[in-house]
Amino acid sequence: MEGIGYKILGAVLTTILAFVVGMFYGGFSRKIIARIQNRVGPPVWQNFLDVLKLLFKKTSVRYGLMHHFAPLWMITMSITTLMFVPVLNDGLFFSNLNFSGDIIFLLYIMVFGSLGMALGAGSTGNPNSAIGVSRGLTQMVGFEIPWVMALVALMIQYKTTSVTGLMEVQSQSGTWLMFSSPFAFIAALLAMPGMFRYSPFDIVGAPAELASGPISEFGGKYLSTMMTSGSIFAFVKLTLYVDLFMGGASNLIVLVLKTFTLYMYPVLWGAVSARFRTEQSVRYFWGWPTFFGFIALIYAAF
Amino acid sequence: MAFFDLKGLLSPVTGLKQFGKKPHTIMFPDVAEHASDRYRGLHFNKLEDCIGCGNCSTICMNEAIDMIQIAGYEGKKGDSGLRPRVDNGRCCWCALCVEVCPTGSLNLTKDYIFVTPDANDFLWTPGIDNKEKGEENISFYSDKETSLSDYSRVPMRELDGDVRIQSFAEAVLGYNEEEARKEASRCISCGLCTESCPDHMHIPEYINAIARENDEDALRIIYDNNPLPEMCGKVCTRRCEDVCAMTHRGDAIAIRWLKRYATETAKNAEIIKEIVNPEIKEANGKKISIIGAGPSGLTAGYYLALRGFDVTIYEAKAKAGGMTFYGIPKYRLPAESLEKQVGYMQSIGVKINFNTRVGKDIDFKEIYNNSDAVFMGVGFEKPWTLGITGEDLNGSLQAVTYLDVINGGGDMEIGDKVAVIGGGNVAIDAARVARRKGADVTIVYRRRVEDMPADWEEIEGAEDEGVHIMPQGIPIEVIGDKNGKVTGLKFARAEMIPDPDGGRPRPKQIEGSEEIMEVTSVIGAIGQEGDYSFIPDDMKNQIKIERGRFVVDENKQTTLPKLFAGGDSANRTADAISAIADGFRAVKAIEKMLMK
Amino acid sequence: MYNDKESQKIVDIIQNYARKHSLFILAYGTGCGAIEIPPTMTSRYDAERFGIRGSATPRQADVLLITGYLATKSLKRVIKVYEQMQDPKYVIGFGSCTINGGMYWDSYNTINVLDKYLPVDVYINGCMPRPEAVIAGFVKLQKLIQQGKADGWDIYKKNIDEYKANQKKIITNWVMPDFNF
Amino acid sequence: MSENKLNKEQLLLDLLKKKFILNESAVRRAKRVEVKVDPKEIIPVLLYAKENSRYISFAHMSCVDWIEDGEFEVVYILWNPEDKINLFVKTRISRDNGVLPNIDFIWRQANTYEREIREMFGIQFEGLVGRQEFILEDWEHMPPMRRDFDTAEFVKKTYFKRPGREDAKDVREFVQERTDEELPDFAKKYSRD
Amino acid sequence: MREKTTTLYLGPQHPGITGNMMVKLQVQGDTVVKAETHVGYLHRGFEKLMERRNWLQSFTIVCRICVPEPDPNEENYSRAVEEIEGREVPERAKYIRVMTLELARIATYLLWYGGQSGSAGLYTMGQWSVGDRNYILDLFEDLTGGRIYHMYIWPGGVRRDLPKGFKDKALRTMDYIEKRLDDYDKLLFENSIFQKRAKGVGIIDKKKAVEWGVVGPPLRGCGIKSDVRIDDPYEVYDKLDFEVPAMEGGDVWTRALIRRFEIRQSINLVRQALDKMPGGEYYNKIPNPHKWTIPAGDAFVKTESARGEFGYYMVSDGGNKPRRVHVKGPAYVHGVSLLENLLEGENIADVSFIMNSLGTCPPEIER
Repeated sequence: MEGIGYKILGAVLTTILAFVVGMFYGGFSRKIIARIQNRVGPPVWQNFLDVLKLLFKKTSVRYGLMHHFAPLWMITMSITTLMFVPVLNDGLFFSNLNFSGDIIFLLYIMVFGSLGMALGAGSTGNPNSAIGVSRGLTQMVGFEIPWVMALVALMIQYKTTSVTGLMEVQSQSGTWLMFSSPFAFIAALLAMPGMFRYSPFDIVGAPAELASGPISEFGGKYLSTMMTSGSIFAFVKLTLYVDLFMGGASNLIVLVLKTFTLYMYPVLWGAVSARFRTEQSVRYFWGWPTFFGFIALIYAAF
Repeated sequence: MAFFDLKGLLSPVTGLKQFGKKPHTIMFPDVAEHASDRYRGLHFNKLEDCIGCGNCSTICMNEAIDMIQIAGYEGKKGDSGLRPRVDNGRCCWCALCVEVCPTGSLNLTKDYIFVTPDANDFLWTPGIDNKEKGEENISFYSDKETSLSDYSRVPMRELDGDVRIQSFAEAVLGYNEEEARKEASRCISCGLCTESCPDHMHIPEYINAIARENDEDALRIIYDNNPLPEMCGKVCTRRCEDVCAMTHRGDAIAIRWLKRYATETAKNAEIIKEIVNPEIKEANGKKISIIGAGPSGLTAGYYLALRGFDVTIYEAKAKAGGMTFYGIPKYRLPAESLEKQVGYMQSIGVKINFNTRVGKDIDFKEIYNNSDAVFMGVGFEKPWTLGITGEDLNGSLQAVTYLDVINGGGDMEIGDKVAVIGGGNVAIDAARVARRKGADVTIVYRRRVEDMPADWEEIEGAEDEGVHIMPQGIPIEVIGDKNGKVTGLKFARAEMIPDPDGGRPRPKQIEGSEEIMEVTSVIGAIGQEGDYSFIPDDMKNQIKIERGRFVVDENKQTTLPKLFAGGDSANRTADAISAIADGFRAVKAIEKMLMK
Repeated sequence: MYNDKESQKIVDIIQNYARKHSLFILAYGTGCGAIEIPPTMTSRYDAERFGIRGSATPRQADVLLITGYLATKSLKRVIKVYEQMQDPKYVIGFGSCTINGGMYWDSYNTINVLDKYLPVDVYINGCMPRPEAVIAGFVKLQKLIQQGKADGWDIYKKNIDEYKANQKKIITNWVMPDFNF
Repeated sequence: MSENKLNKEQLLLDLLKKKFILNESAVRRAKRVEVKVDPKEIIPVLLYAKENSRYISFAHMSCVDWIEDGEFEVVYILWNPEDKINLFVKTRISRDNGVLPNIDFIWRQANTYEREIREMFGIQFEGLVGRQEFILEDWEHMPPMRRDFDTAEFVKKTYFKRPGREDAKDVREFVQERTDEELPDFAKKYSRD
Repeated sequence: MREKTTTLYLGPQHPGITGNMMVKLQVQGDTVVKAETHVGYLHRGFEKLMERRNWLQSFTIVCRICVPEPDPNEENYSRAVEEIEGREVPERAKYIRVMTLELARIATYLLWYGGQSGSAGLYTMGQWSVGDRNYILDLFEDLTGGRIYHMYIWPGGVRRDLPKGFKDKALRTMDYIEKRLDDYDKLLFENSIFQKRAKGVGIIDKKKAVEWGVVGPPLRGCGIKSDVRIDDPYEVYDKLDFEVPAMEGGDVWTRALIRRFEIRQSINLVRQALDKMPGGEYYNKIPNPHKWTIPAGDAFVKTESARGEFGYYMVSDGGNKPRRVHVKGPAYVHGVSLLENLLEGENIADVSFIMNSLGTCPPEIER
């Protein structure tokens, strides 16, 4: 009994942590981009205010069940994903629900949120959303390939299919996987901006073409939920990268340092690069990242 | 495309170094708003300088500026008393209103933040609603140089001084068409001048007509309330020009010369009649008598005739025009000009009995009893004397008498050295006439030159012609020889003492400064008064006369209901245009009285 | 939960605080004023300091900027966009044109008085209002939101008949639904 | 000196004169030649100018409403980038039922101009394709650029005006009231507006 | 096999549209098969309004025709009036006008940097360049009293003389902008992704350019050396030293390169104009605006704006109001039929990219 209560408390705390950290990361990134753009930028807690405000907004649009369901789906998927990603190396509190084989599960579930969004967006009937969804799915196919290849390479190399397994490998050997299997890391790293949908891979919701793309018709609570889910998911992705390639984190400070450093990479690259068209981004992902994925696979196999 | 474009990947990344730079963001509203020294922000109006001409309101294509009445600004001559109110729901900050403001009272300031949830707040009055810090914030203004108003008058061509004194030819040549159009186009048509014109002529309209190249309409507008416009165009005292909006920064519009231009386009009485083509009402059988064919009498006669009255004017002299004929020298107002205008009046049915002196040739009572109304425009004929010793000497004469003789075609011996005493237009006229007769003329005036009541143009003209002006000279005695002929003028120098009541400074004789000027004639020109001996005594009792003038109400009606009076003998301003105004007003009153 | 006034007040304060500091403006340049929006949003004036950011679709936007005159053809779209926005929503009128017609007061194709067709919360005067004035307008709007006075959206609903009558006077060919909320 | 300078211009004019019936023609100033032709001559003149005289650039096309004459004047302005000369081809058609030939097969962008002129003046172009509505929407009144369309009157009828400005005074009238000046009616057109 | 066609309305409320207009797209997948431009959302009837306003009042309204770059309108209006009336302009005023026009060109190009890169998703560029554009606007404010609507160039000259210290400030600003342009180059022009986006997109070939009447940078981007400043020099452009770039290519990238060259050239021209500016009068005063009439006649004047040739056809009937002022902006030829033609077969992602590169600005299409 106590164990389960402990777990539930841990899960709640993890979610809150992910939410807060994710939100602050968003705020910091806005601030940093603002500085690069020669301006002051919003306060770092701006994202909280945005979410809070959107929560208070009234909603008067109805597009049917999927429209309601999509944001909920997304946040559920984000939290679920979070549950399977160990936040700290060996903290009981934040290890949550991981099991052997969870990498494969994660690969699967991480796409799931996007699918939910796709369904929701499709139900709104807005052509912008529809085009955005099709772009998003195309692009996903793009970055999933090197990403999956990188993970498969890891799994083959270290003969484990669980995140904790890989973390153990790192803590035992004392080297981070980014050094011990560099090609997989490079492939995953090159695919990462696509996952975050920052420039140059922001064609999905490119305002200059598609208004906001899939989320065009989502406002108020929906958008608020989506933003919450987005920041949790960002935290999840960063933590996963840290877990997989950077040896995880033994405490929260190290975690924040590592994830934030990692986070700066898509943010900064996004600040100074233009946007790829869909086919260009797919071509990009199937170029160098996939090449490194192959190398990683070969490296792992032999 | 390069296989791997490293430069293309890394070059943009150098942009990240901007992170280390301080943002150039202006932290408004933590720091105050910025505006340049020439910024076109909200309006500010210096209410005291504003004359309410409404030019800003007119130039505004958005109709953003209303002229409204504001408590505390009642309006006076040359100030309508209205002030601009801006509707910022219309304003486009083009600042044309500033560029055309003739006084420079309207400006734009550096303030530009005007945010409110209530749209009705945008109706506001500059100078009142931003009284506190409006003036120090003025940023966009228009000075004389940048202003779109044209402040310099088209110069009037004149004969040179030494040519002028050869003859009595008209000294001022008048505008030609091009000059007139140019001058007329300076006018901003505010119409403030009409208020100070005693006759309230339609000045902006006729100037506009001239500017639009329609001289006939201009003449028609002028004849609407002035039947002697050519005379006015030449010799009017033109108070309109004193209050012209342009005077605040430059020369007034030459309203007088423009009127002159418009009237001179009609060469003779027939043409005037053809152009003006007035509507003459059917005869109504009422009989009006007018005493004196001066400006007021002629005006009354003309407009009464147009209104269908049977009008007879009794004139003591041989020519019509009164003082304007006999008092004003011919180089200012040629006889033909007046004859043309009088001829036109006669052609529409005004009867003038010349050489008929009321009281002598015809009895006043007879006229009074036979008429439905009588208008007296008898003027001031009797000159004031200087009141100094030696005035009765041979060679000491009065300017009015002198001018009367000369204008009547006669001549008078004045010798070759003349002193004219006085500083009014009559004095200058007499001096310039004497100059034309070959005399060396000196004007002796008690006060300074700038105190002279005469027109500055006249004074300048006199100086050009070689008339000497001796200001601050008080005549003491006319000195004669044993034959009773004038040989000199004894006068003293004066110093100016400020008036304790705030009036203009008064001259005070300096003891022991007496001098004697050798002259052959002394012409006094210090004023005239009326001669009402033609009125029988029993009637005179019923007519109220104060300080030598008939007392009249605003309808120019004397204390006798049937008797009206105007001109010099009824108003204190004593100039031609006031006389015309009196005549015009009397006409309206007579019509009202008789045509009930 | 607790339906007493005190807790409602606290909710209101939090709610208004969040609304005040997070204003998503709809990227819709309806008139010349749109030219001063980029400088306002970019580095020199940086409106994002106030939590103001652009939003691409009306569904997510809080503030509709009517940046100047509205041609009748635009009016139709603006009304549609306004009605697509979610409550609470605010309208800021830019420049003289929205107040009383501005310099296009006699144009056959522009409306003159905006608040006959849409409720306006704040007017910013200028032609065009410069970025400082725009920011001042936003600050004013924030103040109104905090005081709970920026209730144009509510007024619009209450007086919907009047607004619709005015709108239909201009838009003769009314092909959209009367209102969609 | 200017005689020599206008050589090219005169040359063009002579060429056109030889070839077509010109109602009126002149070299207005340097770089500017003007010809007036009948509507039916428009296409031949323009084609000739484009094909034979290298007036390859279509600079502008405009329409002026001469309501006094009951006519529209349509101006085609061509530009020769080699000689640097503007050729104005003007033609006049009746205001009531004037029809002009469509020239967008000569210059493609003329299509835009013609659509605008069709909408704003109500001139029909033979064979012009493109949506009837170009700028206006649901316009049921007279084409607005015609001189007899009174936009101020239309605005008064259609749109609102913010109240509160009724107390405005006209300076001239205000002073007139104060002085009892009576302005005759015929003079009022000279009052400032 | 025919793919399903979707109708996509780009605008009028759309962040990617330059200004307030609408492009109705028929798309198959991401490809545009048919485009139709709808304008009129900004129609104010300027030309009608000018018939109701006198010659001076009309001057204040013309700058509103093109919001990003109002000065060529003022220049055109003034020059048309001067041509009909025969009014002389003082030499100094001509130099000031040229300087103003070139400053406006710089400001417009800086805005274009923002628009072009913004439509390619590179927002930092826009933040920089639009932010830096304010320094040019500050100059305008010092010079004219207005940031956006200057209402400065008017018939007979310019409205005010240069303020004290303007020359120094202008030169300092020019130095600053020039330095910043190097940063822009690194971020935008050397950016491989931007190059990938821009190259081979929205191609106009030489023949098409002539046939459709393309003007300005897009025309020069097709390899045709054409610039009103050289072809039909106005003001004092014939006394200044500059060259017209022309590059083969005709795609978005070439147009961008042309603009990149021209903004530097404009900086140079501003320096030249400031340097060579003579003293003396700056304004040949017009008469009282209420009574200002202009003899009957007509004129067609052209000015090279940042986006191409701006033409004014003006007719006077001898009265105090213009009979007709017909404005033709560069977007008039670019933004309607050419755009429709150009968008066919392009990717949706490139629609606003191409619009920006053509400099489409709806207010001057419908006015």
